[in-house]
Amino acid sequence: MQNKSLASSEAVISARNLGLVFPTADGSVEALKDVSLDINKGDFVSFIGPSGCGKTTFLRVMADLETPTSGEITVNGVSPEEARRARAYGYVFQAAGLYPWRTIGGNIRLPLEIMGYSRAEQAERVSRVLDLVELSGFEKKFPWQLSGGMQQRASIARALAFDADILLMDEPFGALDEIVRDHLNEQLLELWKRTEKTIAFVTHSIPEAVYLSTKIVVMSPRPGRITDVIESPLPRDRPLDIRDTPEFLEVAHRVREGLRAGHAYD
Amino acid sequence: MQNKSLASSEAVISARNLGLVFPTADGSVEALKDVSLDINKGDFVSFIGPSGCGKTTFLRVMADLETPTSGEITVNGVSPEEARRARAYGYVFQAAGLYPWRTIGGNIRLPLEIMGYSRAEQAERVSRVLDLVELSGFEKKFPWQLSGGMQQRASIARALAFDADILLMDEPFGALDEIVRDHLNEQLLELWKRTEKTIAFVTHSIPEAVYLSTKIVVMSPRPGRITDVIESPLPRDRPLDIRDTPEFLEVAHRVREGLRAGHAYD
Amino acid sequence: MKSVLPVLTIVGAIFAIWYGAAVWLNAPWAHDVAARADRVLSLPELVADTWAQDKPKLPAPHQVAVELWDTVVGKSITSKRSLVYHAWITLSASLLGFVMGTVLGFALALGIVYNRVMDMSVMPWVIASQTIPILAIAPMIIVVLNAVGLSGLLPKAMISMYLSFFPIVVGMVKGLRSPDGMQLDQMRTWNGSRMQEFFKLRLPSSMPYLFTSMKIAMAASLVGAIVGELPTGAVAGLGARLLAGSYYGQTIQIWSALIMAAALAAAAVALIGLMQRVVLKRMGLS
Amino acid sequence: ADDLSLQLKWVTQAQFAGYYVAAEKGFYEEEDLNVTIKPGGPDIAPVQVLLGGGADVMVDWLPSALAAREKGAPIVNIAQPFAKSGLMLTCLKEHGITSPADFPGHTLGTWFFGNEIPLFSWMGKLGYATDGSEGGVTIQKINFNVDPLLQKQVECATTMTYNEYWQVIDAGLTPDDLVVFKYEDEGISTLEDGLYTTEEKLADPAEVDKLVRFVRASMKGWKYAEAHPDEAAEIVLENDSTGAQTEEHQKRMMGEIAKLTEGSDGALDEAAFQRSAEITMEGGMITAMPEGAFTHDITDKALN
Amino acid sequence: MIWLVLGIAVWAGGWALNVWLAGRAKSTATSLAVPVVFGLTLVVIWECLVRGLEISPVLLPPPTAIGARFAASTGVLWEDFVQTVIKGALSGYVIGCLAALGVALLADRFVFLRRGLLPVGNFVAALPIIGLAPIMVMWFGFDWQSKAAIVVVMVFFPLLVNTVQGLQASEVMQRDLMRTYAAGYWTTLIKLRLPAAMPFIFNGLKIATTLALIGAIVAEFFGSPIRGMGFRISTSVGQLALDLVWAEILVAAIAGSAFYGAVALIERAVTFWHPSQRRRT
Ligand SMILES: Nc1ncnc2c1ncn2[C@@H]1O[C@H](COP(=O)(O)OP(=O)(O)OP(=O)(O)O)[C@@H](O)[C@H]1O
Ligand SMILES: Nc1ncnc2c1ncn2[C@@H]1O[C@H](COP(=O)(O)OP(=O)(O)OP(=O)(O)O)[C@@H](O)[C@H]1O
Ligand SMILES: Cc1ncc(C[n+]2csc(CCO)c2C)c(N)n1
Ligand SMILES: [Mg+2]
Ligand SMILES: [Mg+2]
Repeated sequence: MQNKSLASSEAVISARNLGLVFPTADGSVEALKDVSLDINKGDFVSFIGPSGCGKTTFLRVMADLETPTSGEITVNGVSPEEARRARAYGYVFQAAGLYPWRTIGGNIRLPLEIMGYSRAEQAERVSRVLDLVELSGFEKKFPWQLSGGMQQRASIARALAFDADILLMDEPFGALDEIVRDHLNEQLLELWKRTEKTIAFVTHSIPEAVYLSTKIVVMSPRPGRITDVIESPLPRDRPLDIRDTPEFLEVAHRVREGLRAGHAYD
Repeated sequence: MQNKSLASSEAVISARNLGLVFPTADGSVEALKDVSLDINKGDFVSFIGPSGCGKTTFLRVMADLETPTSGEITVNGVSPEEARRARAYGYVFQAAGLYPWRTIGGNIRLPLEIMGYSRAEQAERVSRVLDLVELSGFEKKFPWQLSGGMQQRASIARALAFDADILLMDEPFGALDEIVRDHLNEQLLELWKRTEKTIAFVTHSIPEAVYLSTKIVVMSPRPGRITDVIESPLPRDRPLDIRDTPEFLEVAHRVREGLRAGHAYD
Repeated sequence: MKSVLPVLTIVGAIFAIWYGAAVWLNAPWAHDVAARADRVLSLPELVADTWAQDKPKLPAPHQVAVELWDTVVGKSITSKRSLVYHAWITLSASLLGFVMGTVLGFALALGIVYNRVMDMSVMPWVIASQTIPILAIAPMIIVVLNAVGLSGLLPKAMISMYLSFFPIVVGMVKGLRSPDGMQLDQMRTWNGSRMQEFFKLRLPSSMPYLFTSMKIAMAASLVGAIVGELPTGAVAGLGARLLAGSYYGQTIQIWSALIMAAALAAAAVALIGLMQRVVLKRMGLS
Repeated sequence: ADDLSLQLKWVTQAQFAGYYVAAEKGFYEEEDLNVTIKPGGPDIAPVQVLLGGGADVMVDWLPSALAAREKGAPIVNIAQPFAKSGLMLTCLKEHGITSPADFPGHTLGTWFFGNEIPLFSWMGKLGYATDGSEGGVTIQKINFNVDPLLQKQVECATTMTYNEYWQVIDAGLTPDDLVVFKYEDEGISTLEDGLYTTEEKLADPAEVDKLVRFVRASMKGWKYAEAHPDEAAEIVLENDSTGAQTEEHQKRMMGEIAKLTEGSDGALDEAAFQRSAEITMEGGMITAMPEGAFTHDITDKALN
Repeated sequence: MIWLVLGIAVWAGGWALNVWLAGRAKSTATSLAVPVVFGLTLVVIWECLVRGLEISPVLLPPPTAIGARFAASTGVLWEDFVQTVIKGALSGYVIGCLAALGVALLADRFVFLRRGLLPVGNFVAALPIIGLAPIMVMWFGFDWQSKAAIVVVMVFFPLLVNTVQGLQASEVMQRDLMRTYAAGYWTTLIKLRLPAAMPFIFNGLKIATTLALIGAIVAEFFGSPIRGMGFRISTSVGQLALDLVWAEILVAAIAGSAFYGAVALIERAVTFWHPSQRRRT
């Protein structure tokens, strides 16, 4: 109750003192500790932090795939579970996770089938997103006939095929080369601007985080917690060459410092 | 025979007019076409190219995991199969591919057991490589209890644990943040200098490719072929800040141009 | 077709062993008969005798083959002396039972995977049900079903069902639970209904388990039908042939019924294997 | 016509020729009956079928019927077409058994279907232990065939005069190779193949009438079979749906069966009943002498 | 009538109790209590039906009678248990499972054998036991050896099929890894393919537990010394001592469930990594 009032009125996702402990055979792991964060409608939030700091876990908590052991979280003012039931999420997993018995087209069609889109609509959307991720022509192939990057793109396409208000993307562009990555970054920004989606985005690339985000969340491990939240001063319209501006470099520098602080060496 | 003479006398891996066609239900895919390349002993060769251009396939051919449909390839003067039987390779797969029934420690120990290292030696090496990839303390965890990046690091550790002359690494650092990545880049360079291994390395990061390699191979897709081979002018000793030198930036530029040429857009 | 030579080799080896065993097992009888007639058998005589006894301990392959030929090809298939007639009676009951068992097993597996109460309570009793020696309660089942007016094919099929649903339950519970965490999580993020989760994820992932279980269930089902034929009064079917053969010590008849039963089971299992290959291939899984 | 079904104690063979003959020759039809004959087998307890409503009349042996009655099954003997017992113990002469005095140290195989009871009481009378101890015999359960005897897993085996004995002969042994002990001769015989129904049916006059007609027609069938053994055997063969029986065996069996039914008009001999019940009790299968386990009602009416 | 109503009431009550129990946090106590409640409900319904419909005890005795007989005959039941389960079923199970694993491995190792042995093996294993039982008794004698032989044949097929399927269950990348180590056949087998096959193998092992028990009991119907569960069941049916028959069945059910449970426990320990064992909370 008390927390609600703290949250901005526009908050789509609002976490208060979240904690999550995994019990394992040899002692428990504190994956999240005391995490508080507000994500507003239309925000593009990047999460960055050393491997194992709890980024994936946090995204999973938002999507109601993991239950926090302490603290509170609301999505659109309701619990993550209710939001999930309202099909508020598109989720791109860290591993592609395509169903091996479905073709690429079939995999992308899957959520559409589940959400009851018409056949024509399904076909239309599948071909649109395949085009977006440059996989036209691979619709009939099976996942194991695709390269690693192609599988990852298929999995992005799958999450973009339907209209979720909130996009949760876990290192979606990790296995892509710079050129495709730039291209998809642009496409994603465009989609975001056009549809006003709220996006939570995990990445390891500092330039990518800075280029895409309105807000950058830096995390550090053991226990996983938020060490810095940086509001980006960059305008919403971002040509690729904004990456050479001093503002950009300054933000990037701040992120790098935050990241470095979370590491043991140096 | 005739090809042999063409290859440099030091050539560890020598490919001549390699081609590989995957037959699939809806037409065949030409994953490699007319690929010729020499890799000399002690080379650090990076492969870079758009997703789906055949990098993984080429690495797999070198490791005798895939049989070319045309052309020839020799490794250490013999066929890849013989080289494989002689345990010439350490291979880091694009996906971590840990065995779920073994702990992290057990997974790293696996090749050591197979190759008949003594128990003491096994333990010593496991703890050394775990340290190298900063996973000490996770030895007793099971793969599904680790984050994506941690799994990837475990798989790198597994390939580094034994002494193979040739290291084949398929996007080993894709899921790691910049700091860990820089750290592992340094470590890998050091290992390479110390042991004189020959390394074939797939990456999507241009700076990484330039920073690490003595030779950068740029590939382009459909059909997968080599479009450029860049010999690095950088010295073998490379501090991290070499990345700000003009030579470095120039090589990076050339790579980026080569990469761009292989893409449809722009 | 590549398997013709290997199969022939193995079959050849089995026949060689078989003929040898026939000599070995039937020799005491041959010696007895000879001794009563105050004769001593030479080796060729012994071999000839052991391969041609009327009621041998182990009939020689050719004796079984001749019997099979006589009863399969040599009789009109509507005749009670035709093995085809009896095989069909058994096969029809076991096919029906197999279908019923597969459906029941599937339904139970569904319940166990989706219903917590069933998961915790049913499995131990399903297991217990399988430890009941069917031969002991088959007569009671037949009697009860008879009393409520069911006779003929159905009671036998029920026993087949009883034996065949179990492998399906065990395999399908495992199969339906085999999708990994991420695959299930995806379904959750799309808020797929249970039906959708089932048809689009759990069912496809369970296919390798399903076919393996079905093969075992088919074999079990045939056993069930044969068992079911004993207490229906040994009227007809391969079970009745086995029984009658055993009462009159007609080992050749027993063996030919056995071979027939095995051939039926093997054919049915092979058919399922074929289905498996086709389906898994279409699913891109093989 | 009235429907009536008969549950046999064993598979279709000449042992039940009378019923098949009655059906085939139209004797049942003459009595306005439509009779269904259900073959049995080792896994069929006719009592269960009778009580479960699957049959109206059953063929059973007296010891097992008495045991069932004591266990709470209200069954009653209504007719006894078999006057004598066909049970005997057959031994191979080569084992050196010529009289009961030679039994000790040998293995006797018997069916455990109630058939072991007379054997146990016989051994009791002879004073032999049956647990294989010194000076006693070993009793081994065997199945309904003669393989264990032929293969020398047992030295003596239970056989029926009309069936298993001839299987031994068919196997190539001659009567000279064998020593037989007929239960009739040893004074341990019990009544076989009687007809039984439930008390409930006997309380219903309409049912009684049906039963009377059934017994009358069945006895007519039996007498016809006795007179025309070969024809009866043919009829049995036609009714064997397993297609496994042989003509030679069935004809011979019919001949032997005729010797057992000979002299019975269907009416139960009370003295034989008494003796059988006593032997059953000695064997421990029942604990008290039965009451009301038979009725002359049906045969009295049928034979008039 | 009263009995029938009571039966329905007990059924409803038992189910409600179980729903409540299952809804509570999972603990050893609840996971034991739920099946027990379920079973007790079944037993009470049975009793009510037998009494309510006045079913003759020679058709189906009430559980109370079975219980009384069980308590009165523990000596006989134990003797039979040792003869059938320990001597017959267990030894046959072990031999049969080892044989099936062996043949599966042979078939896996040698393509020639796979092509030749598997079809023939399937054929032989499809021989119905009831037919084999008399033959085994003829060959191996009346005692437990012939029972063990039947059990061997019975458990063979399910385990063979499952093992062959399981040995193909490893993933391509997992196998490729072994190739890069130039691991030989046996190393790959022990380090990769057998572990990956374990979920399937245990499937077969579990199904085989109940088959072993049935096989041993049924085989005794076809000849046995005068002890053993199958012997007792078949002779007691002949004597219409159905309470003893059901007491033996009860022993079989308990033994079978314990056997299955033991294998399932081992399975849990061995295949803890498989998604079906790593249950979500
Ligand atoms: N199922 C689990 N059981 C036990 N521990 C777990 C489990 N899942 C995650 N963890 C632990 O929780 C911590 C956070 O994991 P998480 O996957 O959130 O990291 P991450 O930030 O996404 O890392 P990466 O960048 O490598 O993907 C890790 O230390 C991991 O070992
Ligand atoms: N088993 C297969 N069957 C059919 N086609 C395949 C198979 N494996 C790879 N391909 C095809 O071969 C081409 C090259 O694949 P490869 O995995 O070598 O690409 P890559 O360069 O490693 O890409 P990435 O950077 O995305 O990993 C792709 O078009 C892919 O679809
Ligand atoms: C109590 C008792 N009832 C029926 C039979 C079965 N039976 C009747 S005749 C015969 C010999 C085979 O023709 C057999 C087995 C039996 N043995 N004991
Ligand atoms: Mg992660
Ligand atoms: Mg690749």
